[in-house]
This record gives sequence, structure tokens and C-alpha cells, in this order.
Amino acid sequence: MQRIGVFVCHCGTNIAATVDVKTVAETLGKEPGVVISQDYQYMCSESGQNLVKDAIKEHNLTGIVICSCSPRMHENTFRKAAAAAGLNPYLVEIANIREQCSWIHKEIATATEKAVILGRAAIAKVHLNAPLTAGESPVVKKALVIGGGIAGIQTALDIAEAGFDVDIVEKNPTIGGKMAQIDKTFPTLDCAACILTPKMVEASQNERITIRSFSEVTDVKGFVGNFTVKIKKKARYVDETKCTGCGLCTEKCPMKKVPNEFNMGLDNRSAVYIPFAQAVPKVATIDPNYCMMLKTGKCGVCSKVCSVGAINYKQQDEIIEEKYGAIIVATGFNPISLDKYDEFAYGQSPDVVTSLELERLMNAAGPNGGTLLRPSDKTHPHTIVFVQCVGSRCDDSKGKPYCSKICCMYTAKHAMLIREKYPDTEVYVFYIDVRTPGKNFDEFYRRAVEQYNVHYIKGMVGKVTPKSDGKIDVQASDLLANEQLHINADMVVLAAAIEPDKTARPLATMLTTQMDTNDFFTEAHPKLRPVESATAGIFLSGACQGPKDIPETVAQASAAAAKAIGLLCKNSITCNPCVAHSNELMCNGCSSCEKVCPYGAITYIDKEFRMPDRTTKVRRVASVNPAVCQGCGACTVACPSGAMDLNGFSNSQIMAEVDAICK
Amino acid sequence: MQEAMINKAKQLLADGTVSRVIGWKRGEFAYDITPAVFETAEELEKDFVFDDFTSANVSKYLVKESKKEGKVLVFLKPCDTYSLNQLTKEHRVDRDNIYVVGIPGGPKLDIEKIKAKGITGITSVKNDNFTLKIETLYGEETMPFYEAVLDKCASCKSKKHVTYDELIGEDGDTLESNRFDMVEQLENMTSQERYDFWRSELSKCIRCNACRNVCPACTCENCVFDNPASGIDNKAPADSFEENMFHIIRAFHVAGRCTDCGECSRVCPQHIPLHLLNRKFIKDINSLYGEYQAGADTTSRAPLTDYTADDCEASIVHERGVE
Amino acid sequence: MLRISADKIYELLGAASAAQTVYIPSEREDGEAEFKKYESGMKLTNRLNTLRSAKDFFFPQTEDLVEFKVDGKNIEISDVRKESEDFIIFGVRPCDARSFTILDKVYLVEPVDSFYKNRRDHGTVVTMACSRPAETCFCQTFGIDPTAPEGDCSVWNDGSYYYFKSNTDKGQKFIDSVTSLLEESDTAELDKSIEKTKEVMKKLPLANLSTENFGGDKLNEYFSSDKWAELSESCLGCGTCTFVCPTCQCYDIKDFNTGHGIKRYRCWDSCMYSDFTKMAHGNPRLTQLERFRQRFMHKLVYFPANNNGEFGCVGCGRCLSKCPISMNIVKVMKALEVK
Amino acid sequence: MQVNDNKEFQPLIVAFCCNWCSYAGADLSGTNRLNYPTNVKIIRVPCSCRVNPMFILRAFQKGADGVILCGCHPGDCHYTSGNYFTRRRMTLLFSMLDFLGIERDRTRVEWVSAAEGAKFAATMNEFTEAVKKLGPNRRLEDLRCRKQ
Amino acid sequence: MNKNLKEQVLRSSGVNVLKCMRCGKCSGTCPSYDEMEYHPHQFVYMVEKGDIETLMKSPSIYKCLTCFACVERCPRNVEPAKVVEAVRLAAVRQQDGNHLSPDMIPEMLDDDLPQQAIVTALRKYAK
Repeated sequence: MQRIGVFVCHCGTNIAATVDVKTVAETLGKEPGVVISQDYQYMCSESGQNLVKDAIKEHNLTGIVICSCSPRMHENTFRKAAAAAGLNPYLVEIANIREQCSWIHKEIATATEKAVILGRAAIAKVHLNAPLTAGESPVVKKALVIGGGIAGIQTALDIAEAGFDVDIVEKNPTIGGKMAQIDKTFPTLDCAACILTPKMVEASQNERITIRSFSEVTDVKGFVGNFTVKIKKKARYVDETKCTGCGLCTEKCPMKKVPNEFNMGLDNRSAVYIPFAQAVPKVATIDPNYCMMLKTGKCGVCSKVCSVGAINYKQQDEIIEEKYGAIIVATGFNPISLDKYDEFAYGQSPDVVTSLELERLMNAAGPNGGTLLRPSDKTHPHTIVFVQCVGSRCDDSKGKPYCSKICCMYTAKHAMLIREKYPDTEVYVFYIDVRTPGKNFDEFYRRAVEQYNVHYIKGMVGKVTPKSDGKIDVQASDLLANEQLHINADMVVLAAAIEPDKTARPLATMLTTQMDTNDFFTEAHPKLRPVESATAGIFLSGACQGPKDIPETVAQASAAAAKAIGLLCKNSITCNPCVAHSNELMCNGCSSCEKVCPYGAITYIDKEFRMPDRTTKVRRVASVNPAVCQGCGACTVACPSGAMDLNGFSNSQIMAEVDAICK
Repeated sequence: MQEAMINKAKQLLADGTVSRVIGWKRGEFAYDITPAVFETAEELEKDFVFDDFTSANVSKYLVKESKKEGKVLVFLKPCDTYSLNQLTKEHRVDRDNIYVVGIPGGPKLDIEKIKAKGITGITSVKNDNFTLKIETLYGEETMPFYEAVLDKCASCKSKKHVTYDELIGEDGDTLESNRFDMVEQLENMTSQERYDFWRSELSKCIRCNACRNVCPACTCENCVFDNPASGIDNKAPADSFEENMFHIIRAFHVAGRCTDCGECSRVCPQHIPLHLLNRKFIKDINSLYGEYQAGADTTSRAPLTDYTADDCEASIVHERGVE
Repeated sequence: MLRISADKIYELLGAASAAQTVYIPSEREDGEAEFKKYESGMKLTNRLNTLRSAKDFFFPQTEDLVEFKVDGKNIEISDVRKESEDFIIFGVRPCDARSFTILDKVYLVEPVDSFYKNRRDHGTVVTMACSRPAETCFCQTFGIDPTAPEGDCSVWNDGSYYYFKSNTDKGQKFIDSVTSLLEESDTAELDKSIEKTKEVMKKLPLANLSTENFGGDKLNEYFSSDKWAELSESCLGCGTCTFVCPTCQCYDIKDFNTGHGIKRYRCWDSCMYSDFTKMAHGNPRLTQLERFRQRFMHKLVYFPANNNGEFGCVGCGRCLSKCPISMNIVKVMKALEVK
Repeated sequence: MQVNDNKEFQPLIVAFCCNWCSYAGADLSGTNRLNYPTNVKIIRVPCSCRVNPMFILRAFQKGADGVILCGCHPGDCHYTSGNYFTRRRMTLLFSMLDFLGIERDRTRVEWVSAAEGAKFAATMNEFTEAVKKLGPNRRLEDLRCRKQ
Repeated sequence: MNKNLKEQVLRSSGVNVLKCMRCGKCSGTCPSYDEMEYHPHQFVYMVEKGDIETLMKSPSIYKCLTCFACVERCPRNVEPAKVVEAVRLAAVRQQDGNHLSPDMIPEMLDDDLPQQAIVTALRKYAK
């Protein structure tokens, strides 16, 4: 016989003002199975919890119902209290008589009546609650970092530092990401390569870190603590273990007209290439789209000049399968395509460039060896116009709705660097707002204005027109002067919005993580769990979660690492016990449940059954992996025989609630 | 045809390909044919029958039979092959243990339609150039063949065998059928008219479970309606609600899995047009989620275990149809 | 004998129904016949028999037994039995009429089933002799003469007239209530028609089916017969045969929570069902073979064993025409008999 | 539910709400003190895809006059795809109920996010009104359960 | 501030002026900028403030070419040209009273007057 305790909370006057809590407690006290029914001022307070605990002990309760605020508020509080008093925490049910009763109704009589009904439903349910124990599942002590930019590198270093193995999967031939392409960093103006490349080297030398460059994740199975990941190692036609990175092949390669993606296509590279001097791993890669040998079978120069015989034209893509306990996503960002912004004439004039292109133009390792020259005629530009918010802060139909966050600061940096190096150059920055929240950020921007005399104009460029004399007419408004300007510029630099990498969405599908409408990964909680995804064991690092500058990226990378380390430290993890389970005696093995399971938690086994008539029968039956199941219940409805049921929300429990409500 | 089938079965028994044959066994009268398992040539010779009344879909017996020792030969009409495919897809039969011989389909006859004409004391029924010559204790009667055709055959959807190891006779094609006409007719009625129609039909239900037990999609180890733990078990329709409940849930459980073999309506002793419920689901699935024929193959995803991000909303039910 | 011309039969039914409810077999849209409450304008069916048997009148498919109400922690029990009103079932066939005798042997012996008795006491069974038996008929096998029906009152129809004869007080009361419409006559015409029927009876395909090899003493002979496996092989385990059968008398008792109380009710059960007589330990008949065997052994062996040789079948032929796979008691009898 | 001559018919509405979006949305409408009728009683389920057609029929059997299902917006399911299955299942089920002549306005699916407290309240107000107009559920009730 | 006028302009333009983030791209792109006393971004802002009458009195409303460059380029889809057009319409409507009466039009016709002008005259000046 059940012995159920009912506890009705006043929540001060929050509940008691509209619900007659005494009547509720009294009425529910008469329900079959209820042995004690009490009301109290604040049930969640320590003394309130003690009241519950004492009652559990005194009346030897088999289940409790708390009529209080939403279970989303305090279900855990009361579960813990029950556990402390020796009652299984899953024998607790909450009747939500605050958010879903007292706060929305005004009449005491009807609100009280409803509170009683909600209480009855909870009692009906708790009658059928079963004590549940959380299962455990082992943790593979190894992490996977997807993306080898600064976020991925930092995360990997931190995890390795803590003593765990970690693999970095990078789709490009080298790690380094966007930061490797950047010239200087704000607000300190130190050289990006100087601070990044030592970290890249550190990562390559750390024996706990395996860098899988030129590789992509193709399949993810499993669950927190136990992911099985398939990684495609793309053929680079060079044996990584043999290549010394001497670069001779790249020099001798006759095919030299390949747009150099590292320099944003502003110059060319050879078909066999090393992206940049400090690349890690420093290994050549053959671009099959341009290599004459691979395309026509005629050439083979690189193979001839390679002294270690590292060239292998017959190399194939390779699939590697690895097990990981945690996965950190660090897929980063890209500037958006500017094709649809005709008014800025990007694509019409080579002298209209994006900010990232400007980084390369100014970089010592860039196409011009660090001298800022116009791409069109390699002359020195005297007037440069910067346009902010290109594609950011737009209506959905016009671009990205969000602020790309980093543009204000890097534009100030660019303006300052140009004015510093070429004081004869006039620099105009058209802005809508200058956003500089961050340590030393506003000071940095003020320096650009005050010390370097960069012309900041509040207003927007309306039209950019390349002229026949090679100049560029920039038509813009100056909102403060209330006039329209025409600037005869030599170069225009567009601060293109940034967006998540295109590989992020298919990856999210593989990882069963959520994304927002802009394809940024969604964090488990926007405030309290910013570096975890809602899917257990998947963490978020860097700009894949939202626009970030380098310090923020590194901070989040370390935070994600800390969360991953927290997981890897455990030998096993506790699973949610409210999971599906299949009654094998009723299961038909029809596979309906497996098809609707979003987590692949259901597998089938052929199992021998001893039939009541003493014969043996082998039947295919479903089996749920409780560590993988997240408890959605999709399978329970797909199952025609009703063999599949859900702990904590069983068919009979929900129907008991329905019955109680409809009584 | 019967001769050819018996010979084929005897041959396959003799050469050891199969150890049993599922077919139809002659009864006491012209029409009372029972599905049966034959193990010897003698049994086949004596009782095996294939005629205008061998309408039963024997594929469901394979759930049991295919798991026994030795391969089983089964004669399947085109419509029955869809059922077998669906069972194969749901791992309810061991296809490797089945030897399917495809045989031509109907149209088969419905003895109830003959009896409904007031014809009684039937001793033999012969098809003479599409006129039925019916011998009775009270003299000979005739009626047009097509007036006695089973409803399920009258709206045949396919003459094509979707799975077989061997065919006797030619294979046919899927047909343009009028099978949704009645569903559409009902859809065009007012809500009240539909309600009245179904109340008068479903109130006849005696919960004999013949529809469920004959259905090749209803092969649950333990049906929810027989399982007291399911919370919805019941044995007799004690209230009009329970008549509705049973038929709605049963139709829902076979939705996307029902091949429209028509057995449910054929066996209903009360002549409730149960197939209309299944066809309603099939029609909805076809129109909302794209044409889908359960049992046409063994790999496709069933509509209810599948989705697309731009599926219609449930409110579509409110938006269409007459009131 | 008293008779009424065939064209006046509805006048008679109308008169009878003025005093109490009269049920007659009439045809519905799908051509099947069923017992319906007589209202003027309704026609008697031409079909030999109704789809469902007449047992519903005394032993309905579901029936409330008792109600509980829970108020707080108290339980209140109430008796829902009501005295039945008088009614007449007109046109019951001889086979169905005999089925009542069989049901009586179950429900009217101690302990008497008061629900059944209540209805039985208030019902008057007016039987109708058969004139056009069907190929599925085998009532003769069980000693029923379809031309001499039992029941409270027997009726014959020779095509032109309906002849009436009372067998009990209740039957006499029925005749008395309509006596003004009846005329006295000889039975020459009727006898001729009965003779004709008897001729047909001899030609029936199942005319030679005999029960001589069955009875209460045949338990050992048949229980372990290897025929059961073959016979039950194709059985679907549905309850069609049971539910159309006039003599199947098993029921299950269930509780239903209405939200404001518990209704305890009984409903027909079928030995063909997998949960038949399921108890705490499970089901005593584990496979369809055993359940199938139960049905036929009950009718052919167990029932006669307990009821002075009376069989639990009346040969109405309903299961012959309604079984989805055409397995039936005739096929079972024939198969078992073969030595 | 009871219909008194002097009292307006008060329908009983059962609302199944998914834990992650709609139940939170219902909480939010409480937090924001947005009124909706007491007729609505909420049952919490982990995901809208947990709702078995049996539950809906059961509610009607036991005296509900309307049943509404609320879940995360398509694409936002906490479990990735649950509500997509819900959508198909309920579309077909509601279509079947309609086919059997059960009033369409007694059933409904609505997507309510955790942020849409106002939408939750508005939906419940609207749905209750619609069911009120239909009057008591008679076509899909169990007479044994009718309240005296 | 005339609330009714603001309502009218908002309704007839169908524009949500609150979407404006004051970037000034409309004015940066406007070919009639120098002709105008009030510029496209000011139209949006002044309509938001409800200062419609000032705009209605300004010749600026007739300077807009309705080229829709601002509509095309506005990052927030505010559609300033529609606001200008709505203000212009408000001004036209207010001319009530001193409009031409239809029977005055035939006198003014001459062979060189384009057909379209007649239609326009009736549309704009009839009640």
C-alpha cells in the first residue's frame, strides 16, 4: 500500500493569495493513499525541506507530492531533500500550482479547485512512480577538437596540459586558422604570427596532441564519454611521415598559377604547396585540381626533386575510426560573400577589398611583402575609405541580423597602422556606431582618432563607383554634418560580416547539437552554460558559437577545455534514469522505434526466450542503451505493441494523470 | 492453374527445396476454404485447391511458419506479396526461409454477396463466362460474376508481384484503382453525416478481433488491447467509445504499414467497411507526404517513422474539407 | 390449430407489441438479418437465420454487475440490478430455441445466475419452424427437429398461413393476447409443407453427420489426438465463432473506472483468445492448439459429460459461414472421427 | 462537464506540454501573470512526441472536451526531431478523428517556445473559446464516464 | 505632434520606422540629396518623432525621385522612399478644398496635354 505525503506551499502570498492552500491540503489529504497532507509558508526553505524530510521518516512515506512552483524551479531541490531522507528522488512529483495556477487565475474558488485537480493528478502519477537509479557509463579519456584555429589549438593545449590525449582535426593542410592570416592584433598591435606560431609549434610538439590536418569528420556515433568518430584523412599525395618541409618541390613545381587562398587569392602559389612558412605540420600538399601529374599524368617534377621520396601520386583518402570521451567544436568563422552588395563595387574594382584581404596586403609575408599597394596598379594609395557593418546588423533579407563584433576594433587597427606607416594617406571610416566594449578597446579607438587623426564619419556609404581614372568615387552621408559626401578614394576597405564556417551545419547534424538560424552553435544555456552544447559531451570553443575576438576566443577555448577536462577526469558518468526501456516479452523487433530515435540509442539483439510452454524461441528484440537515450519518448509512440515505455513518464503514469484531471 | 500449382509444389517438395507448402484446403462446401500447410504430395493431391474462393491472404502464417525448421513454399497472389514484403521489412518473417511462388490474383468471389441475394442451400458455384451458375437444394440460380466479386478485388491496386522466387503465369502491373472513391465520398459529407455513418457501422462491432487477427500488419506478440498493463485493454465494446477507440488505435498502429490487402473487411462478420479507415490514412499519407505504398519494397522508411522539416502542420485538417 | 393468414402477420405483431416489446428478425442494409424491436412497417426477414444468435436477449455481450463509489477513503457499493420488463422474441429458429435449454443448464442451476434468470423469466420465446434449411444446417445431428420447434410458443409458416401452438404458460399467454386475430383450422396444408421440408432435410450435405463417436466418455480418446495440431494450425485466434455461437456461454468480469466510481461488468469471453481464463500465474492454455481444442472438446465432450449427454452445439451453422478461415465444428468432428 | 441552465458551459481542456519549450512557455505566461481560463489543465511530457494517440482518446473518454498538444517549434526540438514526428502523427490522427465525424476544433497542435508566454496564454484563451462554442463532447465520450 | 497624421503616414506607407538603426545609408545613396531640405534618413526619423507637418510643408517631398535606391540598400529594410511617398500623399490629401473640380478640367484641356496628365489630374484632385 502506498503511503503518500502531500506538501502544499504558500510561496508567501504568491500561491496563498489566490489559492486556498488550507483547503487544497485538506482535500488532497482525503485522497486514497495519502497519509499526510500539510501546508507551509515556504516549502523550498530549509525549514520547509526539513518538514518534508521529517514527514518522510516519520510516516515512512513511499512517495511525495509537492504542490508548489514549477518543477523547472525546484524539482531538484525536493528530489535532493527526499534522497537525504532516504526516499528515492524519483518518487517525488510536483504539482505546479504557482506558474500554472495561482499566477494566472484571479478567482480564489476556481483557482483552488484547479490546484486540487493538479494535486490529484500528481498523486495519481506518484502512485505509479518507480524508484529509479541512475546508471553509469565509462568515459574514454581522450578528446577530439574539431578545428585547428586559435580556439582549437588553445583547447587542445589546455586538455593536453591536464594530462589527456587530444586529437585536432583540421580540414586545411595546416592548423592556425584565421589568426595565422592576420597581420597585427588589437589593441596591443603585437604581431599575430609572433604569438600564434609558438602555440602551433607547442601543439605539434606536445606528445598528447595528435594533429590530423587535411582531415574532416565524416561520422559521429555514440554518446557522452563514448563517441566513435570517423575521420576522413584526405589524400595530400605527400607522405607526411617522410616530408621534411624543405619546400624544394614547391619551388620546382611548373604549375605556378594557382590562386593562393592563404593570401586571399591576391597572389598565386604552386600546385604543390605549403600554405605558409610556419605551417604546422610543415608538409607539402598537392592540389589535385591543378597538379599536371594528377590531371594528365604528365609532369612528375616534384617527385623527381624530392630527396626523401615523399611524393605519392597514388595516395587515397583514408577513413580513420577513433573513440573519444568528449568533442570540442571549434569550427570558427569566415567573412561572408559580398556578391550581393553591388553598391560597394566589390568585384568591380580590385581596389575594393575586404578587411581580411587588407590584412594580407599589409602583412610582411603577404603578396606585396608588407608594403601597402593598390592591387590594381601596385601604386601607393593616398585616400582609403573604410566601410563598417557590411552585411552585419541587417534585416534578415539583406544580410546577417547580428553585429559581427570584431569589425570596429580591427578597422581602428587598420586605420591606425596605415596612418602610422603612411602619414600622407588620408583614412576615412564610415560608421553607424563604434562599439568598443573591452579592456583598452575604447582607448585604442580614441587613439586612432586623436593621435592618428583618422576621419571617423557617422554615416554610411551609399554607393561606391570605380572611375575611369582608376580612382573610386565614394558617395556617403555624414549624418552629423547633415550632408552628402563624395570622396575620391584610392582604396575602399569593406568590413564584411562574419558567419560560421559552412562545415558547421552538417557537423551539427552529425553531433545532434542545436544551431540557431544563423548556423552558430547553440549553447546549453546562454548565461550559465555558455561553452557546452545541449548535447552532453559536446563543447563549444570560439567563433562557432558566436562572433568573438581573439582574447574572447582564447578565454572560451580554455573554458571549453576546462569543461571537457571535468568530463574526462571522471571514470564514468551518471546517466539520466528517465530513459526508454523495452519489454522484451512484448517487443516484435519491428525496428519502428529505432527509426525514430534521434540518438541511435536502440539496437536489436537476437535473444533466446524460454516460453511458458517450456519451449525456447529466439526472437529479435529492441534494446535501449540507457547511456545514449535522452528520454524523449518518440519510440514509445512508434511502438505498436506498447513494449517500449519511458521511465518517469510511463504510459500508465500519463494516463493516470489524464484520468485524474478528467475525473 | 490448380494443377500447375500442385505440380510445382510436388516438384519442390520432391527435390528438397522446401519441406512444407502453404496453400488452401478444400472444405465441406463449394466455398469454405481453409488456409493449410501441406507436407506431402498425397495431401496436396487430395485437398489442395485454388479457385474463385481462395481469397485468404496466407502471408501472415509465415510469421510462424518461416521460423520453423526447413524452407516453406508459399503461393502468393500479387496483393499478398505486398504483405510479405512489409513483414520482411519489419523482421517478422525470415525471408530466407521462404520460397515464394507468385500466382495470378483475383478477382475472387464473396460468398456473402451470393447469400445476400437470398440464395441458400448452395451446393456448387460455377463461373460460366462471367455468369455464376449456382446449384442449390432449391434449384439452380444465376447471377453476374461481378456482382459477387469481393470488395477488395473490385478495387484491386496491383497485379504485380513485388517479391517472388518464381512465378506461375505472367506478372502484371500496378493498376489505376478507384479505391479512394468511397473515402472521398465520405470526406465530402458533413461532419454530422460522417459521424452518423461511422456510428451506424462501428456500432455493429462485436469485438471478435477477426479484423485484427487476420491483418498481416497486426502481428504483435501481445496486442495493446489484450494487455491489461496498456491501460486500454478491453474485451467487448461496452460503450460506443470503445468501438471507436479500438478501430482508431488499430488503424493508427497500422498506418503507413497497411498494404491495403483488404482482409479486415473481408473477414468482418458484421460487414463493417474497416478498410476505409486504413485507406483514409493511406490517402492522407499519399497526399501530404508523397505517394507511399507499404510493402512495395523492404527498405523505404515508413511515413510515420520519417519526416521533413517542411511537412504540413496538423491544422491542415481544419483548413480543408466541408463542415 | 390456430392460424393467421400470412398477410395479417404484421397486424398480429402490432397487437402483441402494444402490450410488451416484441423483437423480430429483420433484414438490414447489408442483407444480414438481426433481431430488432418491432415497429410498424418492419418486415420479417427471408434469411434463414440471424447473423448473431438470439442468446443476447438473455445473456447480453456486456452487462453491469455492481458499482463501487470511492468517497475519500470510504467505498460505497451499489446493486445495479433492475427487474427486466416482459418481452417477446418472435421468430427464433429451432436451433436457437434449443440453445436456451443449453444455456439454462449453465445459468439456472445452482448457483442461479440472477441476471440471466431475470431476463429468462420475462422473455417469451416464439419459435419459427424452418422451411428452407441451408447447406450449413446440421441441427438434426443434435436431435433437433426444425419442423417441430421448441420454445414457449411454436409457429409454422407454410407460405400462406402462420400456425401457432403454445408449449408453456408464457406461450399460451402470448396466444391469448392475440387470439382475436387467429382462426381455428386443420393442418393439412401445413403438414404437406412440413413433409417437403423433411425431404430437403434428408438431402442436406451434413445430414449424415453423427454424434455417435462423441460424448462425455470420449475425453481420453480425443484430448491427445494428433489431429488438433493440424486443425488449429490456421486458426487466427479471433472470437468470431464464439460470438456468433448461440451456446457459447463464457464470460469475463472486468472493472471500469468511470472517474466517479468503478463499474464491475461482465462481457463475453472467448476460449479462442490468448488471455482466456488468464490467472495470476498466467494462462493455463498456452498455445492456440490448446485453446482451439478447448472450444470443441467443451461442446463435444465436456458439456455432455456434465449434462447427461447433451451436446453444447445446436448445429445452427453460424460458425460455418462466419469463420474467417472456414474452420469449424463440422470439420473438427469429421477429422477426429477418422480412425 | 456539467451544463447548468444558469451557468455557462465550462469545457475541460487537457493540454500536453513538452518540458523544454511549451511547459516553460506556460510557466512564463504565469510569471508574466497572463491569464487564461482554469479550464486548461496541463500535463508535462518530456517531448511532444511522447504523446500517444491513446492519451488523447483517453482524455476524451474520461470527459475532456478538448485536447491540445504543445511542443517546441519545428526545428527547435530539444531532442532534434521529436516534434516532427508529433506533427505527422497528429496530422494523421486529427484527420482520422475528422473522418469519423468528430469535431475538428476539439483537437489542436500548437508550437509554443519557452519565450512565448504570451502566445501560450493567447492560444489557451482562443482554444477554450473554440471548444466552448462546440459545447460538451458527445461524439467521442464514454457514456459511463459522463458526470451525473 | 499630430498623432493622426503619423498614424496615417505609417499606415499608408506600411513602414515600421522603428526598424531604422540610423546608419544613414539611405542618405548616402540618395541621388537627390543635395536638392532636399530634409534627407531620407531625416524623413524616417521625423516620422518616428511625429513631426510630419514640417515635412509636408517642405519642398523635399517633391524632390524625391522615387528611384528606390534607399529601399534597395537599406540594411534594415526600412524603405525610406515609401515614407517620403506617404508624407507626400498626406500633403496631397490635405489639399482638400482647393482642388480642381472635375468640370474645370475640360476647359484646361488642349491638344498637347498628354492623356496621362488628365488621368492624374482627376486622380489627384477629385474628392
